[in-house]
Amino acid sequence: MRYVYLGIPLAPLAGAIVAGLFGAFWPRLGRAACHWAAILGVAVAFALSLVVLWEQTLGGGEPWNGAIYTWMVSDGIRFEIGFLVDRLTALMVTTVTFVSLMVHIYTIGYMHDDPGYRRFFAYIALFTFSMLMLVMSNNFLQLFFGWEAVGLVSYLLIGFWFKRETAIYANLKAFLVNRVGDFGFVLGIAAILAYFHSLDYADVFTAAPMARDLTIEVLPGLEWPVITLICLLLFVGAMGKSAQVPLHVWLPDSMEGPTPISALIHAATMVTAGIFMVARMSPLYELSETALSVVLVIGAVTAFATGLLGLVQHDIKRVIAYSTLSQLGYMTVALGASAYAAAIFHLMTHAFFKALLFLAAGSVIIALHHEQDMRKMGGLRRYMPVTYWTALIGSLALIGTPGFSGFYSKEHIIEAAHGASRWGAELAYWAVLAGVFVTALYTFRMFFLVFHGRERMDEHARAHLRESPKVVTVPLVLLAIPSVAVGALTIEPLLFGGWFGEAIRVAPEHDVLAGLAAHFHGAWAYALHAVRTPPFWLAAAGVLTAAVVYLWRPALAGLAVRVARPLYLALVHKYWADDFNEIVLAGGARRLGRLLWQVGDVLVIDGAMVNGTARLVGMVAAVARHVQTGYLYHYAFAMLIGLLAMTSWLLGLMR
Amino acid sequence: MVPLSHYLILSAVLFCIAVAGVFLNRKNVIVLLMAIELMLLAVNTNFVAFSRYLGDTTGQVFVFFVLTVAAAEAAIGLAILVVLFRNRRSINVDDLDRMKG
Amino acid sequence: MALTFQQFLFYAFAAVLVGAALGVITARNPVHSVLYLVLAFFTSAALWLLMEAEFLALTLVLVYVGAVMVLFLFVVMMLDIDLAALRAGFTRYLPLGLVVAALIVWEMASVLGPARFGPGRVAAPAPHGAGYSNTKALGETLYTQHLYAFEVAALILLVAIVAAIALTLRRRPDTRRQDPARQVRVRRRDRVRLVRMAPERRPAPAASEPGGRTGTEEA
Amino acid sequence: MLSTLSDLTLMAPELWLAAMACVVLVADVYAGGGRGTVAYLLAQLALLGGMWLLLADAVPAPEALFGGAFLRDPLADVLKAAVLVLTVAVFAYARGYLQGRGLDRGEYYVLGLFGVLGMMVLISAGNLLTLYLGLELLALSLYAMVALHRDSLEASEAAMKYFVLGALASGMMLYGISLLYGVTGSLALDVVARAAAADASDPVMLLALAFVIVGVAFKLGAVPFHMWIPDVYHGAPAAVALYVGAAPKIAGFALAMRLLVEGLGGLQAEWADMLVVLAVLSIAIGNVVAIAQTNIKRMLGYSTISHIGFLLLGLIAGTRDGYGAAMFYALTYALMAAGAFGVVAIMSRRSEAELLDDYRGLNARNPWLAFMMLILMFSMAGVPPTVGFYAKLTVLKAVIDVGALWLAVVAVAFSIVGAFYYLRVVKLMYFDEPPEEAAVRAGLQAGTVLSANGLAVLGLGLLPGALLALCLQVVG
Repeated sequence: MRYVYLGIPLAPLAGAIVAGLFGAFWPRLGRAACHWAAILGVAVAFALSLVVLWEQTLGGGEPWNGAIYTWMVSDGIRFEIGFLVDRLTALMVTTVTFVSLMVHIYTIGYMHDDPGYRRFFAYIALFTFSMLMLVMSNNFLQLFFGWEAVGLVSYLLIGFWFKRETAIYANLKAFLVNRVGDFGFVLGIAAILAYFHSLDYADVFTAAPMARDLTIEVLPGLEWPVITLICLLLFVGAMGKSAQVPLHVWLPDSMEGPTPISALIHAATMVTAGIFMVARMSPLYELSETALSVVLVIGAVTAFATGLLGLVQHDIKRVIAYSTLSQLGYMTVALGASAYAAAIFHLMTHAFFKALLFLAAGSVIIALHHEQDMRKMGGLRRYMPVTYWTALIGSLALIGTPGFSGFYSKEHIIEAAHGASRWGAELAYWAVLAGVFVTALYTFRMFFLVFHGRERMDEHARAHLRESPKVVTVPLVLLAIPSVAVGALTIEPLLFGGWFGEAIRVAPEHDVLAGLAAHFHGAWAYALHAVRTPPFWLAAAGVLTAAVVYLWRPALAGLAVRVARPLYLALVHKYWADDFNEIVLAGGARRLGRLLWQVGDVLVIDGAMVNGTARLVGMVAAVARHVQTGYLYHYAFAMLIGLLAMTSWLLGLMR
Repeated sequence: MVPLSHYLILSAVLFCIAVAGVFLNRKNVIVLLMAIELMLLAVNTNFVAFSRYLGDTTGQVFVFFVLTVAAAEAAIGLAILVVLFRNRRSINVDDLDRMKG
Repeated sequence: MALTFQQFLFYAFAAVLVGAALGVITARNPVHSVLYLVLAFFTSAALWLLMEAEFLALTLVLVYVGAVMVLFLFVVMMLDIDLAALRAGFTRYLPLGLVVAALIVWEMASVLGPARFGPGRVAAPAPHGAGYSNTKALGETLYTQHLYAFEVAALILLVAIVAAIALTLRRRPDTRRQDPARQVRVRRRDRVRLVRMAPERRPAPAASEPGGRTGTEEA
Repeated sequence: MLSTLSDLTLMAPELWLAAMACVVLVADVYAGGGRGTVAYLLAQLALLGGMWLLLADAVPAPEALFGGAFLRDPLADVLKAAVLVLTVAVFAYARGYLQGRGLDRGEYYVLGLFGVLGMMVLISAGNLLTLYLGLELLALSLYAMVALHRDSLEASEAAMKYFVLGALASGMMLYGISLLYGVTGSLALDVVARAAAADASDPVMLLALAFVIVGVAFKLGAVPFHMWIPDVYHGAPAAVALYVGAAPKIAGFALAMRLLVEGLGGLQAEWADMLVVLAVLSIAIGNVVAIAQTNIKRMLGYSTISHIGFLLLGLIAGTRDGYGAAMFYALTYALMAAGAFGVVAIMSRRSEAELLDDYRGLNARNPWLAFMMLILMFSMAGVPPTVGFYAKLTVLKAVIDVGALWLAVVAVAFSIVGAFYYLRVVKLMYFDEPPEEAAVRAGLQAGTVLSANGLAVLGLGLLPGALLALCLQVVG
């Protein structure tokens, strides 16, 4: 099996190398060869991950934890490349490779006319490799490698159209914001290394309960438990990668990248790395009530606040991006409520339906020749039936319509928040509950604006409207299937069967899902029961509101804006988060930087140290080179002096 | 009977004369080559003396090989000397200063 | 205490050896240096004989003095060195050099001196019997125990040959030399061409030249 | 003692190389036709064949032949394999240069093969006699190669200096060996090792040690026995500087291992004291004086000296980790040096490109070549993620582990100074205007080998674990 595991990340890597290196250095290699290489790599990885999934579930295989290669050993700490393959990994790997495969196929159609075709395939295959390394890791070093590698590819892809000013700005922003998160993440790993002397998950998890009572003085007079500190630092990393408030600002801007990327990286996989990481670290988080409360509150704020922002966007992709933020907030809430399984479950269902929504949006965008403004759409139902129906499925799944996959996962997050007893749970419950209404509202606002109502595009665009080609629609259909079905099929084992085994550890007193299990009598019954719960009515109210405001009485929208003007302004300006960052943080940092530069760099470092040292060394070098006189007898004499010095020293004459 | 220390000190003196020859000589490269031969002679004397007083022939075998190597070294050294002389018509040690610093 | 004959020989040869060595490095004329070196080798050979290393002593004289030193002499003569330019110029640094050299000698002598290797410390070996052959003793180990080293030494000599030829052999375009291969391969028709000719009829000698030469017969 | 002929299979690589060197010699006369193609191909065949014979039956445990004169152990196998691989690369780089100089004759390859043979004898030496003979076989080949360009004033001067100093050093070392023989009564390294361990304060032993260190330090090129390096690298043709700069460093490491570690391990405390001084001086002088250089070969010479200082640090540590680190350093440094000189040789094909200014704007003339040089310069400067960084790190760690923190601090300080001149090359290549526009062509063969070389430097930096583990295993 070891080779199967190894093959999963290496196959996309091989695809990336073939598509990238050969594509760059051997132009005769056709575009088709590039995309076949990349797709083949990912397809192999998908097939192998199915094997692993089968082996881990039906095959009854044991979790596998082992090193593949020892990178270095330092002070007895082994730095390794290794895999931890259990059910959590198997599930993640399958989800990632499946969505990635769909996106690869879709890309053939979407990027068809782009000059950077080969480069694009190389990047997304490389991304798949990095993501797989991240989720399969059995140690923090490799986790960090994958973490940074997906960040790097994301950075490259956001700025894929590097001639666009906005794309460059967006990828710079993503890069900077993620650095803030990474800083915390690195500190967290460093703290782990310092306290546990190992980077191996298994070692750390085994040692963690013993370290429960260790404290560290964070500030003078302020003692914190070490575990809490570690968990919080790691969570800062997760906040950056999974775009939690206040580090969420990069994700909407990342929509500057091509749509397949938005689907793959900024919705389905990479942004969920933070969620995955916290779930993987559940043995640590379970030891810190404080950290879980922080996670819970941050998630709740993100889930509600960013959902509202989706209401005022006009760019179709940005609506979905804010929706992604909101859904990531839901997952974080689940983590904070110790319902890790629910978080992973939602991660999986979300990956399917959100990728579906993005790709459907992409399909619309292609049909309208790269027009993303919803005010210039409308009535597309007639022209694009496949896109329409798949988008509808995606939307229904997103708002949690009973029976769809999103329903099962989201419902349980709400229930878990309700059932949790830690500080902040109350707030979280109300936030996610209100979020249901908001989600339904913005989702169907988008849906109605795009597919129903008046056709607002110009004549030229209308004349060219037609359904997208097969390479686009087939992935849509293939993604629609799990968007509908995967929830009902897998909820029982995933949430209530103890399916994850040792991969996710929940302390008995925190186990809210166990409490919910008593009320669960099968997926179908659960869907029927939903009619009697508030989320169903909230969602229905959301859809209805959207229908009224955006379909039947469009004038109401203007009225609402006028009535709630302060709220509208706050939303349009995204709570002034970007302005705050720009003026206070960036501006302040720039001023501070300039001051430090003036005094520190120019005066002290450049003036005295760097230039001064350089000049000094240069002078010493100019003098010292004259020792090498070129004369043989001087050389011989130097050797003799060396010999004399050594004999004198050794014989004790100089000691 | 001559004690071992006499031979050793003799060869030490010989060795140092040879080394001094290498760095005191500033004019003639050939003398450098000869000084090196002298140095090897000193070493050989050491070996022969030790061999004799240890009652072990290995030292003499070593001398045999040192002589072989020294002959080969002399051949190559003289060949380089000839090349050098052809290039600059001089074997003055002081003139070997194109490269320095 | 009286000198034994052996001791006398040692001191005598040692004195000559040191003197010759000093001569090698101080002589102005390189030819003299070579001759001093030959002297040093001869005296060393004598000292080695004192130590009953007969084979090596003979080798030193035959191979070293006979071949290597002659090579030196040959090169010195061949190079046509301007003796005027070779004024030994080490007076300026001589004191410093001598001090350093003397220090090293002193250090070496202090370690290797009688305190460690003196008469009382190292037992004098018994002289070998009349039937002892130094050559045989060396040969026995040389071709068995040291076979590997012997082969490596052979390679070293081969390198010396290759190097010396590569560095000094010059193929002058105008050099004339024999090529035995071509000489052997030669066929008769490459050298001799037989031409069949009709006999030439000469007109009868003029009567005005009586007793004149009859060229054809004599040619 | 040799019992059966089949024991000779242990030295099959050496026998093959010796035979092939003679074949090349003869073939060049009869089939060369004045051009080196036949000799070159045969020489590469010899090296690759030797490689195959070596790896075909690598020994798991030490085995000895000829009463311990020839020693084949895993350490020897790894070092020999490295020497062979590097020499294959060196010959490939050198070919184009030699052709451009009319030096493309058999002699370069024959002498090169004999040099390799010398290194292998040295690496496999089990007693002082074979150690000395291997050293001389290597040294004599090198002297001749340096002078191979007969019409060059610099080359003949460099050869003469190298020869005189080399002979002086080997004479000093030989004197030390004679004392070792006198004290222990044997030439076998294991006997010497026992004697050294038994009485570490014997003044004769210590005197011998001082003389022996001269030989080792000279071969490696540590200050103050380094004077030959800049002049030889500068004066020798690029193809020869390339040869001298690469594999013989591995031989130098082997010499240190056999003589100091295995032979005089009992005196480790004493020789480590000496090497501390040599290492600090080497790192300091090598890095500082390199800054003042304008000739790239000479600069690389000083760079070698500083790297040797680092290598010595590993030996100074005196632990298994330290020896492993030093070996790792020697192997990877030789790889970097081969690559860097390879670039110089490729650049110098049409006319000598010795000055740093000749490398201005190389990126515009051949981006790949410039990129390879960039990797190699970064590696020499010790910039992660190249292997040079890792090599320095392991050595420094070994030193710190034995409590010599100050030594590590000094070494790091000077290597920061040294980073300047490597980065200057990068700056010249990427940010300056090229002196001429003509593209530089590497050729298929040299280009491929150089790419492999550069990428190996990068790849080993990313995944150094296996090689390091191998080094630690074989020195243990």
